[in-house]
Amino acid sequence: MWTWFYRLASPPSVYALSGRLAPWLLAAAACLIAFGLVDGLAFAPPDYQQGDAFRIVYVHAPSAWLSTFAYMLMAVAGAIALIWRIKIGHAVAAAAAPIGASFTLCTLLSGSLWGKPMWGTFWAWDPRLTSELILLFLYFGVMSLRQAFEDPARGDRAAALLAIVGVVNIPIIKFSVTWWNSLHQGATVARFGKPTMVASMLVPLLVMFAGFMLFFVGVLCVRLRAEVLNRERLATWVREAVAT
Amino acid sequence: MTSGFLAMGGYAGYVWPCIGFSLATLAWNLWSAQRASRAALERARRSIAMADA
Amino acid sequence: MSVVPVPLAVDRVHVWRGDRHVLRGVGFEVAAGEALHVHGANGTGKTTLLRVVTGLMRPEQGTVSWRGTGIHKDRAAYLAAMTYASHEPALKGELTALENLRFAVGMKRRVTEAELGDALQRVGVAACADLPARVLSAGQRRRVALARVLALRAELWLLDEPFTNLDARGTQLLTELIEEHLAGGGLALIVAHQELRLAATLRRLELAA
Amino acid sequence: MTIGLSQALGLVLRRELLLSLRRPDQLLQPLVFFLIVTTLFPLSLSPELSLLRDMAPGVLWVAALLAALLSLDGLFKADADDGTLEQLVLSGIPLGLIVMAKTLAHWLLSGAALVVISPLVGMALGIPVSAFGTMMLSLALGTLTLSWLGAIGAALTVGLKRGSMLLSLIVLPLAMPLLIFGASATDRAMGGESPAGALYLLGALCVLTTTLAPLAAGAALRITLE
Repeated sequence: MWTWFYRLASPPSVYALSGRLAPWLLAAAACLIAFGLVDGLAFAPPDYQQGDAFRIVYVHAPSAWLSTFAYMLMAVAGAIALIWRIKIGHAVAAAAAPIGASFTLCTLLSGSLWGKPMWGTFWAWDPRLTSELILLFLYFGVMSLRQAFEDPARGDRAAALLAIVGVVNIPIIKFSVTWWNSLHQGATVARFGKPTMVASMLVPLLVMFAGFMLFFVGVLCVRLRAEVLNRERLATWVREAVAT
Repeated sequence: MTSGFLAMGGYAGYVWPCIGFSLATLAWNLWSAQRASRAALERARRSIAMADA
Repeated sequence: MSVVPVPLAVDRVHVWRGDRHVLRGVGFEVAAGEALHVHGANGTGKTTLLRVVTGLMRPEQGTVSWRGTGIHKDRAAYLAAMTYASHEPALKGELTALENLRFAVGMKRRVTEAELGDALQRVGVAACADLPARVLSAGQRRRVALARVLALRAELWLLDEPFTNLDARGTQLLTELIEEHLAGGGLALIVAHQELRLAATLRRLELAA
Repeated sequence: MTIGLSQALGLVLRRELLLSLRRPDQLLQPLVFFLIVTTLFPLSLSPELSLLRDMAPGVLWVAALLAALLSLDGLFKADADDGTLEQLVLSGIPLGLIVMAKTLAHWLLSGAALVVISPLVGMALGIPVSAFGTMMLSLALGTLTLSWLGAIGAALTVGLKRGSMLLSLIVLPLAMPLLIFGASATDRAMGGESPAGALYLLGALCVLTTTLAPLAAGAALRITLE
């Protein structure tokens, strides 16, 4: 059974596969996101409490979810590469990091914009935004550690280990920030949790989640090709792949 | 109808920039992934050329 | 008659450093009482090969085995049987020669003060046993490193440029120590750019550029 | 390796303590740094003790964290530079044990020292004597937890030229939970409330890092020593 998996995970087949998949994934993502945006912004009813400001959720929630999902994927891919020495894992981890970091930044921006009408300021150390900010620091740490080594193979392994340590700490950070927030601010700040979602609100959100997810995998495939090439430059299969 | 839609119930100043940021993030990801894969192809060709020389 | 596996066997080891294919399928065997002299120009991978044999570095391809089993499979057995003297003598400047020896040898096996004293005596640095390592000359530091190799009584010696900084008497002393070690059934893998004259079976391995 | 695990731990611990005690000037540096950083706050905020008292737990903890973190940078660097780290790794003593011994020795001489002089800083920042007990206990747990996290960071950045900045970038985000719990424990003790909750959480973090960090740092050393 394992040989099937090893053949799939071999760099040339991953390079070819991701090349074929990327355009379809990105096209599907574009349709879903277009539909989700139009439906969410124009047709879904406003929230009874926050009015139309609530529509920010259609971009904020999917990117917040992607920011954490990308880190998890990076840690798991790194762990697989470290433990079973499957080199492609490092390429996946190196490809996922910048995408995850960009969505973390997007979550921070859209989150603070969403909070402005409620808090009166862009940044009010809201527990979820603070955890997202720390997640951005974690991304930055992993990416700069990977670059810091001359030998790329060692940089990959060091970054993989740091990602694993980071992923163990993410729930701890989330818990401690929430605990810290409830300690000082108590319940005074209106928590903008998930407002009650009627069906017509929920559909565009799910569509946006699917769209963002497909987009993420699509971009990951494109970046993966670059990372695989960087790591396999001298392998024989690269000759034909590059010649076309 | 469109002016109401654009006004976003008075929150236009917050909703539209958010949409802008998100689309910018998507665009940046596409652009930088493309750039990275082009650069990788270039570097691969160069090191193969060097290996052959 | 079961064939007793050769103690040290290195089989088709490949190592890349970034783009450079540093070790291209290196393979050899070292039997008891034998020494292998690895030489070659700078940058041909002599030290890399040694680090692979010590197990500090894992090659992309190829295996290193000790008495038939991979060194990474039974790491404890291999580490107990080998000692590695790196290019720079591994001494802490703040500690005296004797203290350096006590910790370095004590980490691997139970050793008495007398044995440490004998080892320092044998390499001719007994006089500066209580001097901090930072005040010793390069030659004296090299001799303290040799004392560690001696006191560990390991079967396999992995020496990286052991003759550097040694004067004529020092070179003579080291040659004798290696010959005694081989006569006692030990093995040695010596990286050195100068010529070795040993009264024991000495094979050579040239690492091409 | 024919010597037992406990002897190995004892041997490496003795070696580290002996090495550090041979250079007492280096032991003073984190303490002086702690005092200097603490002095910056009254200068920048206000000399009024009543005002400083509100910020005191945060100031004390941030200064202690930075002092401990800076001294962690050299945890493996000195041994890596002179080649003794390789000998330690090749001695057959499990890497996790080597990390544990070195980190404990380092904590005893830096973290614990910070705890000992923390009353001095506490008084300077207007922390009531009644809170000193909790402050020192939380600092002890916090600096030990930080030492474990710092050991992972130091092991990951040991071979790098400009590794110390990267070490802080890697370790500080991971140290934020312990800062939260530590500072709030001290803050509560100052306010007369029971700091038990925060101390328990801090203790839990300490136990978690004590068990996991040696494994992670050992694996990191094997990677960077290649």
